[in-house]
Amino acid sequence: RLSARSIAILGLLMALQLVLGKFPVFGIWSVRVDFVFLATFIMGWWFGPWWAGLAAVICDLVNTLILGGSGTYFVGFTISAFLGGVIYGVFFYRQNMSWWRVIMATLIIMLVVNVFLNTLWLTILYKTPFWGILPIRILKDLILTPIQVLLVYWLGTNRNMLSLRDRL
Amino acid sequence: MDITFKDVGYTYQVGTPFESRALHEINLTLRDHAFTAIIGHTGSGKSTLVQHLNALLKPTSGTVTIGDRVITPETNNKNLKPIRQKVGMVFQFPESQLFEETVAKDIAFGPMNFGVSEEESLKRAKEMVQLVGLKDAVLERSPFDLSGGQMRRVAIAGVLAMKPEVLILDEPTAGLDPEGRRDIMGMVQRLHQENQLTVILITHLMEDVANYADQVVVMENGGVVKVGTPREVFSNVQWLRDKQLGVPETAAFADQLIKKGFQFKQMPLTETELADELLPQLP
Amino acid sequence: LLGRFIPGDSIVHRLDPRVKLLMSFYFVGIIFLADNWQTYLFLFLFTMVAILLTKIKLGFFIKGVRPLIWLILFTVLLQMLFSSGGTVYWSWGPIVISSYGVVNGIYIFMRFVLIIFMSTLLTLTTPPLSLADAIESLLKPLKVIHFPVYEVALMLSIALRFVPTLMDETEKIMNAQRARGVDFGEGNIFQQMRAIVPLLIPLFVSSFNRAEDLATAMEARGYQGGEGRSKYRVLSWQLADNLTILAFALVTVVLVILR
Amino acid sequence: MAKIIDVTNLNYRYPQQTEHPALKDVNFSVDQGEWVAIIGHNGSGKSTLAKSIDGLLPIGEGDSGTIKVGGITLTEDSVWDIRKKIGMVFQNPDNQFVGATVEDDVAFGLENHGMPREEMVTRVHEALKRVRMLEFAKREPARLSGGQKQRVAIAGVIAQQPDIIILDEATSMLDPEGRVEVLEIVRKLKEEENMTVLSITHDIDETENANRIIVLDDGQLQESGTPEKIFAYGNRLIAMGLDVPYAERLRTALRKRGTIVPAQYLNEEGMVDWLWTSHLKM
Repeated sequence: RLSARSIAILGLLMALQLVLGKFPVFGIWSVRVDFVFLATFIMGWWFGPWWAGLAAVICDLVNTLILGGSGTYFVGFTISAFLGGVIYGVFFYRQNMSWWRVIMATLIIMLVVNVFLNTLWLTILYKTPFWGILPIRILKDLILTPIQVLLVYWLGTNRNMLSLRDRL
Repeated sequence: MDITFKDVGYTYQVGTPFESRALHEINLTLRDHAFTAIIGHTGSGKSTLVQHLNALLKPTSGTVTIGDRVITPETNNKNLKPIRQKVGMVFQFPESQLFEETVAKDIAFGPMNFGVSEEESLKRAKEMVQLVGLKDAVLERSPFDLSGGQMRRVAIAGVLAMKPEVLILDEPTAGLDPEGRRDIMGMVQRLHQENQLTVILITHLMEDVANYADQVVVMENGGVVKVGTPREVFSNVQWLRDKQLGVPETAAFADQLIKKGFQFKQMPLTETELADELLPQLP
Repeated sequence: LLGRFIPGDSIVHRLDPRVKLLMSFYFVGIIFLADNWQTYLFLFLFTMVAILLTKIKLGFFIKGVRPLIWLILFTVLLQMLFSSGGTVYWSWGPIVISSYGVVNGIYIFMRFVLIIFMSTLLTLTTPPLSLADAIESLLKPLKVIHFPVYEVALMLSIALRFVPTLMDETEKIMNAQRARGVDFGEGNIFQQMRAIVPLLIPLFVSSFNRAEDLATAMEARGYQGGEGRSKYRVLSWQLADNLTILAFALVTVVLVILR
Repeated sequence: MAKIIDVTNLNYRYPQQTEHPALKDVNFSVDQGEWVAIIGHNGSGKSTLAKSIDGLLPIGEGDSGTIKVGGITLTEDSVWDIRKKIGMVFQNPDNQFVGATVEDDVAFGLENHGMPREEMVTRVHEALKRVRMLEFAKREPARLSGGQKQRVAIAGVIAQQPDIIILDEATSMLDPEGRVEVLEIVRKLKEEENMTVLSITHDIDETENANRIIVLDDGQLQESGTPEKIFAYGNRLIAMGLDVPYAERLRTALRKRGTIVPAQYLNEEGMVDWLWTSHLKM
């Protein structure tokens, strides 16, 4: 069972995840970079795959159903969100931070979740041609991957973030 | 460096259903080397006003002149940075802006953003830590390991390290204990007197206004309703009460004495002034 | 403040949020049944009636399409250019514009628009909190498999409650760092990445501190887990909710007939 | 009178800071219906003391002492019963607001106790009326001022009908108006409900309402006495984490100028009267 403290921390991290989705602090070319993945990463790192996955699911629900984010609710994207949380949890919960872990986790999420699954969901939902948007997705993720790797590694080794984790 | 407001108006979220007017027809001059206090209720526009002083906000009408820079609604967002170096801003609860791994790096962050070398910035960090009354030993500690009052000082040091000419403080003592309040205000006064800093202070504490300021700006509903010396503004106790602004303790006390038949040549603002005036009226 | 809810007193506003939530899911399901112009026209009319009942201007619904407009145009274009069949109007190498392609393009467009309109209808007519309640209520059966429904619901409500607070905080920290010479969203990619460090760390630290305070306050007020808690907010299922379900059932039947 | 809070030989250390105890051998008690103010500079252990009375701190080795609330000794088993007797209001108005709206927040504590809904509805209504926040019942916290949020927190306390209310620097982040509103409500609660009040504060107005002031320094109880006795310390009050009351400041200023002033502390009214009568003698 989860303590009041863990519930509160997860709740606040979820709020932060939603807020980070609303502040696209920077973009390159036309690829918008937001920092939602960083909140998911922190939840996976601190609370493990199960809770991070669950929290990501709730955030997806809130984002599409309540905040009216992009388009409609579709269970496929919820599965994607769940997997994102789980993968970060599996790679970082009670593990030492290392470059290869960060690169592996980021690549798996990029390839499996973002490139393959999310394209598949679009195809199912809107009959968007799978092979038509795949190249665009791959291109976009090629740009994003190094940025995500750098940011995750940086956050995961930041002294202040480490001392927050120690307070858990 | 004088800062002048001419017919300044500011509206949040122009052109949306949430449009709301925060400032209107502000005409005001903040003189070089003055210590100005801005008072008014929560929501009277004080914070919006001061964000114009370092061009964090641009007026939606009128002009703000900061030294030799003129800011109009059309001013380009680029090249505003030099203004922010000259006009340092300490936000309310500034400790929430700390982020670096050590105090020294956090203080050096501001100057480095303005092109000061790392070496020079770290040297400034060392100076500033002393200036705000902390020990050298904190420099290598994480700012998050410090007490609330110490964090506040580090944050202020981070702004001072940019060597601004004007220092804006938005309720710098909020939430501190009396000793912490006294230390911070003492420090601000020293900076004003010894380092010739122009100080602009937003506060709810009328005592601080009476003790330190030489000009008071009273705001209400987004407009300036009165500008004057503390004595001019605080002399009319009834007016302050009507505006629910709070009356400095000395003025309130003197007001009670006046009703009992005491007479004062001018409205006393501190207990020492009051005591001096009372002396001849007592046996 | 949060979400896109537009207060109102229409029959749609008054429906139980659970019904609205379930039916908007269900609608995505039955749209798969549409495969000819009769079915699409029927669904279009049905959606328009639903929108009319909300008493909210159509413009708000059209705004919901905006964020997806590029995906829509791209998809529609691909459909039009690469599906062959029927009369060929124009061709150039593998690119063919055929009557089949044009019709398909229109169907895909309709599909997008209808799905977006229906989910927009949900967010426009239901306050965020009611939706949170609905999510909690619909998750309840999962308690059988020891799913932590209460905990998740509490997290959700805390998250919603703190979004505006953290938005303000983000704004405030950005301003404070701007005053210290940070330019957000300017310069090359590395400069932009560097600029977010002084924003993210304070946000995480403050969220953590807030959470600790909040947990203390929760415990001081007797929070000891989901067991034995009662609920202040209640949802009530009414006749109109049953009728809504009936209406969707009828739509399904009509669609099957029209196919 | 019955002791409603009784603390004996309390020692406490925070788990992370084992070398320095937060509380050392603290002994004190509060009577039913009494208002006790605890003062001390930041880091003196005031908040630790308040939280330990409500069982909100993790207990480790070397922590010792007994805390009795309403005759019940605080243990791991009794902590939830004790928390029912105590309502706490904390410093940061934002961080203790659990509910998504005002009424939800007031109901939060009641929900925790599994109270039937009908009863909750009446209690929430009554509590909001007491703090004059009824018209804000459906509001979200983001649209409230700090003072209003603290009033909602007090409504949450009232709804639970505890015997004791603990204010843990509850007014320190408020503007003057908010502070006045909050104090007014607490004062009424004490008068009308005979509620016991324990307030941790730096605020002179808050201590003026107290029957007794306790001074903590470095985790130890330094002093305990009526406000009149404590206020007479003059400038030493600053080091105790309290402002000097105005009348006391004036008394000091006059004494320095050679005026013969009354030997004991006078409140403002007393000071005006004394000045006036001396003035008449001239």
